[in-house]
Amino acid sequence: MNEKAPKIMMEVKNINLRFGGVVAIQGVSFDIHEGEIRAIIGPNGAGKSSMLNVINGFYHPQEGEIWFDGQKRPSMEPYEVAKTGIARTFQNIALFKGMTTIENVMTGRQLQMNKNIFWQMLRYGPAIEEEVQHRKRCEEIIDFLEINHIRKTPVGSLPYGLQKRVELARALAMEPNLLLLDEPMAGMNVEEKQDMSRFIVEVNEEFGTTIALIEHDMAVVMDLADRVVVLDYGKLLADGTPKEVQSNQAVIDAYLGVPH
Amino acid sequence: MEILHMIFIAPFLDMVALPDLFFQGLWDGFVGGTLYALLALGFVLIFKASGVFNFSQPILMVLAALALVSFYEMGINPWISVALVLLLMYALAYGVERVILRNLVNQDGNILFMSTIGLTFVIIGAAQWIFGGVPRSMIHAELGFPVGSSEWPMFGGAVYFEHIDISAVVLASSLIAILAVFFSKTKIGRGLRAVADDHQAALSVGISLNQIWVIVWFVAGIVALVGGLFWGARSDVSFALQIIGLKALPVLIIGGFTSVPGAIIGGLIIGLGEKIFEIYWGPMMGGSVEGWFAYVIALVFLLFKPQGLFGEKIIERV
Amino acid sequence: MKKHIIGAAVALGTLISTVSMSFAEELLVPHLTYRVGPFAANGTMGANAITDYFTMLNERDGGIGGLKVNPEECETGYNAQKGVECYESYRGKNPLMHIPNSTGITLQLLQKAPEDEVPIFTMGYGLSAAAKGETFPWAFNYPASYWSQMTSILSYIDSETGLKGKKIAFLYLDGGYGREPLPLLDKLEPKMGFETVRIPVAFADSQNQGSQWLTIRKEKPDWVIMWGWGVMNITAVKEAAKTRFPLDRFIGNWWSGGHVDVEALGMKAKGYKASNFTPAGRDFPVVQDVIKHVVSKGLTKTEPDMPGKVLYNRSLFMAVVMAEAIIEAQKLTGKANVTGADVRKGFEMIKLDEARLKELGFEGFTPVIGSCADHEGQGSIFVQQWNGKDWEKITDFIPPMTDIVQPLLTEAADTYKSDKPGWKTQNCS
Amino acid sequence: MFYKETGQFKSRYKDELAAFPLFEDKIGIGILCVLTFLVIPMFGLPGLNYEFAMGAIMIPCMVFIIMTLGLNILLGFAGQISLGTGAFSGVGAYAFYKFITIFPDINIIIALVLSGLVSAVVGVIFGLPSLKIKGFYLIVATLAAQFFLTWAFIRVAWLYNYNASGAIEGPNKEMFGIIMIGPQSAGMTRYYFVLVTLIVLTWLASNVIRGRIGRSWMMIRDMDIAAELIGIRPLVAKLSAFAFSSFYIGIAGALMVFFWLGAAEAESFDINHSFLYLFMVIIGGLGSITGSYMGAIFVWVVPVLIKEIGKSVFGFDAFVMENFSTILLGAMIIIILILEPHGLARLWQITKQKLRLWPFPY
Repeated sequence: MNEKAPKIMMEVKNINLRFGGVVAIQGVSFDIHEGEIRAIIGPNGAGKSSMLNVINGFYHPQEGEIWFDGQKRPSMEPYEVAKTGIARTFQNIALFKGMTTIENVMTGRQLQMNKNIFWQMLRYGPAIEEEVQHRKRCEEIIDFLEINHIRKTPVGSLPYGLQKRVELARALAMEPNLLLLDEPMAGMNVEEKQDMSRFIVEVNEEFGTTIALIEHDMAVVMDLADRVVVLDYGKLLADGTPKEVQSNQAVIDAYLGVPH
Repeated sequence: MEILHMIFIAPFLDMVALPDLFFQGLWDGFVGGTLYALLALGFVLIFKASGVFNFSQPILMVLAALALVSFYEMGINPWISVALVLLLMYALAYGVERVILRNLVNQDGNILFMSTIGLTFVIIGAAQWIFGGVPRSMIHAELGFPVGSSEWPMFGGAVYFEHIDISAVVLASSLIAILAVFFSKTKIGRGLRAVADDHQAALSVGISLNQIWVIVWFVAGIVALVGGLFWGARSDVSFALQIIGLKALPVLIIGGFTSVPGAIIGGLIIGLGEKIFEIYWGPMMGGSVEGWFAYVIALVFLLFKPQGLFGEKIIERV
Repeated sequence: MKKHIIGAAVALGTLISTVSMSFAEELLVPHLTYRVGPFAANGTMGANAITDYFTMLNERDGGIGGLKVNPEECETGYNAQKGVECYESYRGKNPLMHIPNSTGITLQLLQKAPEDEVPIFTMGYGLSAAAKGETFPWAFNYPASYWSQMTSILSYIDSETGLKGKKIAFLYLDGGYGREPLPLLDKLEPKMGFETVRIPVAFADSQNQGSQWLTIRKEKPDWVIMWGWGVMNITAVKEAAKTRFPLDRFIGNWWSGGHVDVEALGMKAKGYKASNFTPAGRDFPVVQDVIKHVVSKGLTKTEPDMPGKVLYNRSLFMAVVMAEAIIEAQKLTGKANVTGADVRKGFEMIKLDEARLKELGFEGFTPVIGSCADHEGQGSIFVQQWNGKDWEKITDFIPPMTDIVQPLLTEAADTYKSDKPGWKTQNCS
Repeated sequence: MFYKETGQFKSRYKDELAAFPLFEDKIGIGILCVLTFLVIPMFGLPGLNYEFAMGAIMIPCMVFIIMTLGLNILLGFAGQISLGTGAFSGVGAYAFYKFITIFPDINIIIALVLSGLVSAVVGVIFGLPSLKIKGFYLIVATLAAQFFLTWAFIRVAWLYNYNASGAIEGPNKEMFGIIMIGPQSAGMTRYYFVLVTLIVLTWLASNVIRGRIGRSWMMIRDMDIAAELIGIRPLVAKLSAFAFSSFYIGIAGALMVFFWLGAAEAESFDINHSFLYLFMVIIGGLGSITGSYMGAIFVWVVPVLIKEIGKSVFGFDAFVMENFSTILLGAMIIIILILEPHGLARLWQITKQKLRLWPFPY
């Protein structure tokens, strides 16, 4: 970590999110520093995924503010948020099942492509050059994540671990400033987890991408994360370095299931 | 100015000038609306229990009516014919479950929907082959339903009530009530609702998914029979009834897709609305607006209130 | 797998051989039928009658001029697009004429026929303007066009209640057929001083006419004239009874006056009227011949009680006009194996007067006299009324208002060809 | 070993992104071109009367392929279901009719493109609800289009120039000195025009599908939420699919009436046609261009063959064969959806796989 005071990339302030009468998130605030790996943990139903959805613009909280790059962000639709350089993966894999690996990764480049329908129809000149240029970038990412061998396989038929990796590739193809990973290692065996951890660290270090991740495996979180946020029943329980959080009594209670 | 008058004033003047006609229109629309509501309920049942948007509901109605008449024409006692049609509907429900639903479980909604279009065509071909395509008269009189009509003088004119229409309203409303109770109060009904929410939960109620599907399709078959009986009595039994039955779709959109009261209210809105619109506004547009009125109203709902009057707001998860 | 391939090959082989076999010497008279679809009941009866008549000729007389007639059917389901497909499928097979059996299909074939030199015969339907032989050399609508029929009906109304100042509801099937008389009504309204309310019934709504009849109740017309077909007719009569409209003021055209349209209603339909030019009944010698040579021999799908019904007799009449055209063509060319172009001339020479009709066993049907310029024959109609059990003829033949209709037909024919560069006409003077 | 991918290496991405990267495919396309441009116009189809083969098989098949391509873009690629295809094709046909009658000197190709655009606009209007709703809710919106538009085709007499017949009829019209449409046009002229249109439209569609816009449709189809989180605007993606699809369908409608039927009234665009086109897409294969070809040909040709064979070999009458075809089509839909949702196109792929391994079974 740099000695200088870290630059705050994103800050959520006092977020409240309700669905009808159900309260999903209640007064949660935390920040994400540029270049760090930030973990969000908590028991099932703690509101972790909802939090990512709020950051994504998929849910609109009833109260609270989101600050991004030093500015207060207006209420945005998901596609607008994507344009600001936020990418994510999903807890239940959300790949485009009818498409191959390379096509899925190419979808991550959509925002950077802009040739209009007439060039697209002709697929000639600028359109094909654009296509080739982005294709190159995608092939690099595919090489980086070591999924060459499945480039042309429809993703629907891939094993779970590989699908997760393709999803990461797709998110990376967006070349995001902030990458949100929702349980990137859920359901993986030890070997796959190791691979995935390696990729996450490499992405963070090589590309300098800021990462926020939700994870259940404590060992992984403690190894990877620079700082950890703990949520429980939609409320902020703790925030700090892995060590601090680990020794926090409230966190221990929550995980052991002590009644509130 | 002229045109504004035609649209906003003249029709109402007409209504006031001939109140008996207006009431006749309301009554006719009400009868139609009740039957739409019943059919819409058939859709709702299947949709709730199996997530299938059952496009074949209207053709089931045609099949039931056609089979009923044909059995009778073979010289079978009318009530035994009814029993035979119910048997046929059960067999069909069983077959649909076996051949289609079981094999398409967990498939995308579009796929399921399209498979019911396929089913529709199989039924059209088979029914036409076996029973013939000739329009036939319904056998409601033979089944003991009252024929004839009553006249209620009012406002210097009269409103005519066909007795078969009165029977239709009574029977259809009772069936709607029974289904509503069945749905909310009985074990099977609760099972059905559980299926809609969660397939696992349904299993814990102790009913297999497959059984539930057979039951709902059979219930939809009964609905089809009642609908077919009265539509057949109002007009005649032929394949054109399919288009009438299809109007249950816009009814669903208006009422909200999963709601029983929605289906009822939606049915009445469409039934009354299209009659009044056709009588008072139809002529200035060249007539025959009944064919699309229901759909255009549904379109407006889709644009501004897509969950319908009573539907639940959908919360999406990722 | 192999089995399937062989099977397919065999099937294809048979197909090829049957297609190439059709060059045998016979008179190919295709007619488009609709044994399926919403109008199947009527279509089946008509298809059977045409086939029966030619089968009867083949059985009784050995065909026409020594050649067997092949009345081949092509199924359309009353669908215009399928009709065009059927038409296309007879190309190169030397069909002597085309019988579209649907106004919608006729309208689409009218342009094709002159190029292919095959006459189109539409008895009692089709485009009214086709009556003008100079503009439409290849189309015939004997014995009268829809427009002629409409004026006959109007003069009947005039004789009953007077026409001036009356309000007439025109209830019609919303298709090429039902809309056909609308331009005529536009012209006649001011000319004859009556008012019409036009009420269309969509195909899909044929059986659901509640609203239409409420509109009629609202408008309170003096008469209702109906251009209906199939199940629309019976529904309309039923609804009329329901709304207490006096049935003797409700008059259908000749396609709304079949037995199927009222039989099921029985006494409820008593009083309903319709125009007709082909009387019902089994006593006509020709009907007896068909029963004797075809129906009782089991050479047909016709059920024994069908002959004698209005629509059955109508299609028999259709067939006899077709046969006459072929006979005239044979006389003209002196050979038996005529072509479509010959038969076209045959149609123009048709002379089915009362004597000839009697000879053929059709006494009491509307005479059909054709000419180069007149392709409709300007035949008369009579009005029949349902007495609860059967149709009763209640008038003599009522001729059309020739002086009014003919100029309008000429005008319509001119309009038709005006936007069709290169349209082929003929000179009859 | 007839068909092999191995050994054909691409050294440039551009080559790999070509429409037919494989040499064998190129040969196949070449053969098809020779067949359709030379052999069939000269000899017709084997065993069939020449006129029949051209007028009742070839031209309609090609028109329906364009129609199927259009619907497949919407349903197969963008996942938006529509039962209004028939009506949208009608919009194209009526628009074309108005263009060539209002501007008698207009070039046919321009009129065709314009009518496609009119259809696209109407498609977008009725596609608007797709922004708020999904899946089968959209069925009702498209049914509204279907019923309302076919009603308008009858009621708005301006559309058919107040014709007595209520039908739109193709007048004789020339392009570059050749009569292209109307009763006096030669079947051969119309055949080549439709063929070239088909090839151009197929090429354009395959380009769009493989590019940015095509991917955005598939993203919406496969997982709309994820697509949105990647930056796809649902508004743009869905409506562009509606527009593009309706553009094709509109052109197909105009071709259907003026290059095949010669005239048409509203019933040529009724809901049964919408079903027919839907069946072509499903049977051919959702989301496949090859499938669109196969589906359209299959659904059009098989009933014709069945009818001919049924009549001539077994002596069944039209009633039986018609019903049999209906049942068969319906059953095909169900079977295909259960066994192979990607239709004939996938079967063809499997066959190609087999050919690749042939003569070795594994």
